[in-house]
Amino acid sequence: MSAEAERKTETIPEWKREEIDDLAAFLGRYESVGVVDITGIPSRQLQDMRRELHGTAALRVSRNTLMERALAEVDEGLEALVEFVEGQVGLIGTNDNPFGLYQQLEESKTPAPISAGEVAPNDVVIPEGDTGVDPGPFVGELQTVGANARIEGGSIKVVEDSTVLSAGEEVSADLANVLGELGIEPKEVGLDLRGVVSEGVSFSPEELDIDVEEYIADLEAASSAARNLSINAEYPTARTVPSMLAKAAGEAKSVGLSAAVESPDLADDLVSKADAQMRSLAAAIDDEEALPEELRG
Amino acid sequence: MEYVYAALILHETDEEINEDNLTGVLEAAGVDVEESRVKALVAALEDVDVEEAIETAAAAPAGGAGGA
Amino acid sequence: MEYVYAALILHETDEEINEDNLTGVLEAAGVDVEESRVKALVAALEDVDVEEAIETAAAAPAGGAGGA
Amino acid sequence: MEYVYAALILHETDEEINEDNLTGVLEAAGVDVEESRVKALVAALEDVDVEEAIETAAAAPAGGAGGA
Amino acid sequence: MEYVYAALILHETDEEINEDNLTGVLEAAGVDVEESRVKALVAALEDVDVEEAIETAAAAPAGGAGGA
Amino acid sequence: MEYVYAALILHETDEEINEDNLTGVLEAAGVDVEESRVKALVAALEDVDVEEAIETAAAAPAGGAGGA
Amino acid sequence: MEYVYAALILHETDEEINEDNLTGVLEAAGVDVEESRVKALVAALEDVDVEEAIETAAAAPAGGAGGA
Repeated sequence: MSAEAERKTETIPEWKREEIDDLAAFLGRYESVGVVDITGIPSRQLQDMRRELHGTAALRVSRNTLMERALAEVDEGLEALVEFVEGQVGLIGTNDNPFGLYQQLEESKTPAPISAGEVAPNDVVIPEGDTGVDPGPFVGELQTVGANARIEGGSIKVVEDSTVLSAGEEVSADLANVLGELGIEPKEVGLDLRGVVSEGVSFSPEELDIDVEEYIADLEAASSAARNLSINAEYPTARTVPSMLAKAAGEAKSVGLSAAVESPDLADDLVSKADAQMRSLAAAIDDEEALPEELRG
Repeated sequence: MEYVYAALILHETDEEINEDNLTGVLEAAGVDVEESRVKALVAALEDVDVEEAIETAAAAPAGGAGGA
Repeated sequence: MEYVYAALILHETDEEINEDNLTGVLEAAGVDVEESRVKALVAALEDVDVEEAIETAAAAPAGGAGGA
Repeated sequence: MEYVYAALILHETDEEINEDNLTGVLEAAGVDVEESRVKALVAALEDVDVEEAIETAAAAPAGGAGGA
Repeated sequence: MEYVYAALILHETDEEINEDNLTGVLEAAGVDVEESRVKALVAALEDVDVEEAIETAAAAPAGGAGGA
Repeated sequence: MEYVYAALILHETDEEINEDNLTGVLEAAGVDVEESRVKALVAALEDVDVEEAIETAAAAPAGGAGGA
Repeated sequence: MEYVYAALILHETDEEINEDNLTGVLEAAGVDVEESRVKALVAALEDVDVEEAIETAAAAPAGGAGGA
């Protein structure tokens, strides 16, 4: 008997049973359900976030074991989310589209300072520029943590963007000091979606992070491709036939002008062309005596 | 491109750009006319202002028209 | 243009661009498919390197080239 | 890119660009449809003016179709 | 311009651009053909590389380009 | 193009652009004049305001006519 | 201007651009020819590549003249 099955058969206290049922009912109310990381968010801030989500999504926090149970009990593929229940997490549900939820959560994230001993969630960069700090020992501190800094024009300057810590590395006390002094807040605090199941389909955060601009670029590329194919293969469509007509007309004009075809439709252009050629030839003549007054430079 | 040229001839002479007329012009030029292409062209032209399309071409720089 | 898009889907998925496949795709999109247009498209694409034709920039659109 | 072409077919035929319709078109083209991509496409296009994108592309000196 | 278009159709179909052929195409389009214009056209095209002239047009930003 | 040049010489000297005058100028230049082209040119210029056509040309970025 | 056009006609017909020929063309057009200007033009053109000068003009947007 597997450990999981074993757990299911054990007798559960009444309050746990009720909590699981409650969680399951919560999960059942939404088309899209996700697991969010709430690590390091103070409870008051969590309350604010709940309020901001009101109307679009709901957040429910409980013991991890109970959340796992509820996810496994509700059908609809939610068991795929069990693997994300680890650390400080909550369940989030929405009936709006999950892509919008992801975007909303990302936008609501706020920067926060990082303390010594914490693990950097992403690369920590000290940007190029004037620190505004007077010359002093701070330049040494900057150099110690790996920033390319020097004294210039009466203050300490960082000469180039300097990556002082890579994602996943631990922040040292020195670095925490330097970042604090510079006011750099490398953390993004907020609800961090780990995974979503929407109507039975699982999405990773990467899949939820859709770039609308990219889709527009794809639409444009696809419609260009179709235009090109239509015109190059000479298969007319309502969208491309005007271009094909213009192209054909342009070809006829080009042939007509280069052959100097005496057509009423080309007469204007032929006269213009002759005039332009005459002027061009006149411009190539150095001796003004050879030209009538109108054509003298 | 001969199908498009044929449509333009009909347009210039104020004849209707329909299957019969296109086929007639093309056959007179010795083209082995494909009915489906004629149909497709007529369908594509249904809501198109031919004159406007041509004028765009006329407005454009006259094809470099080189040659003597 | 939907006929051309249908051809491009088939091209992308390495399916043959023939009458049956085109008709299938178009019907799935709710198009009231005209056989002649399908035939014309297949004929037009017969001698064309689709990949190359896609990439070769065609003429810019004529002015008010609206149309559906 | 076949997902985008499918969306464009639906746009041309004035059908709604929704999951069912996209899936239908793609399956008809023999595509092994990924539901998550369909959902993402529908969500992404929700606020996009497809017609505008088409016109932008048409106005630009159509370079080769990039994209995936 | 119908005379030039007629010449271009003949060029596309590899038929000789002579008086008889031009007259045939134009008459099929319902044109009341002027013999002198046909003769003049044939004479004018005699020394011109039609293919090259067509390609010159293609090289220029056909259509779309703002007018003068 | 010599036929057009001849017409413009006549225009410059305020002589009538008719068949006789054109033929005269061209023959003086050793051209083996084709009557049909002369006729066609006279007809083509009938409704053209030569002066206006020239001014339009002059107004436009003058034919690349840069310095010598 | 008529002197320059006369030179262009001669160039076009592969006749030598000399005093006699120019005078002949101009007189045929009814011009009261000034010998000194003819001389000056012939001398000036001696160092000019007429073909090249003409092509410069042709390459530029042909006179903005619209109207089909």
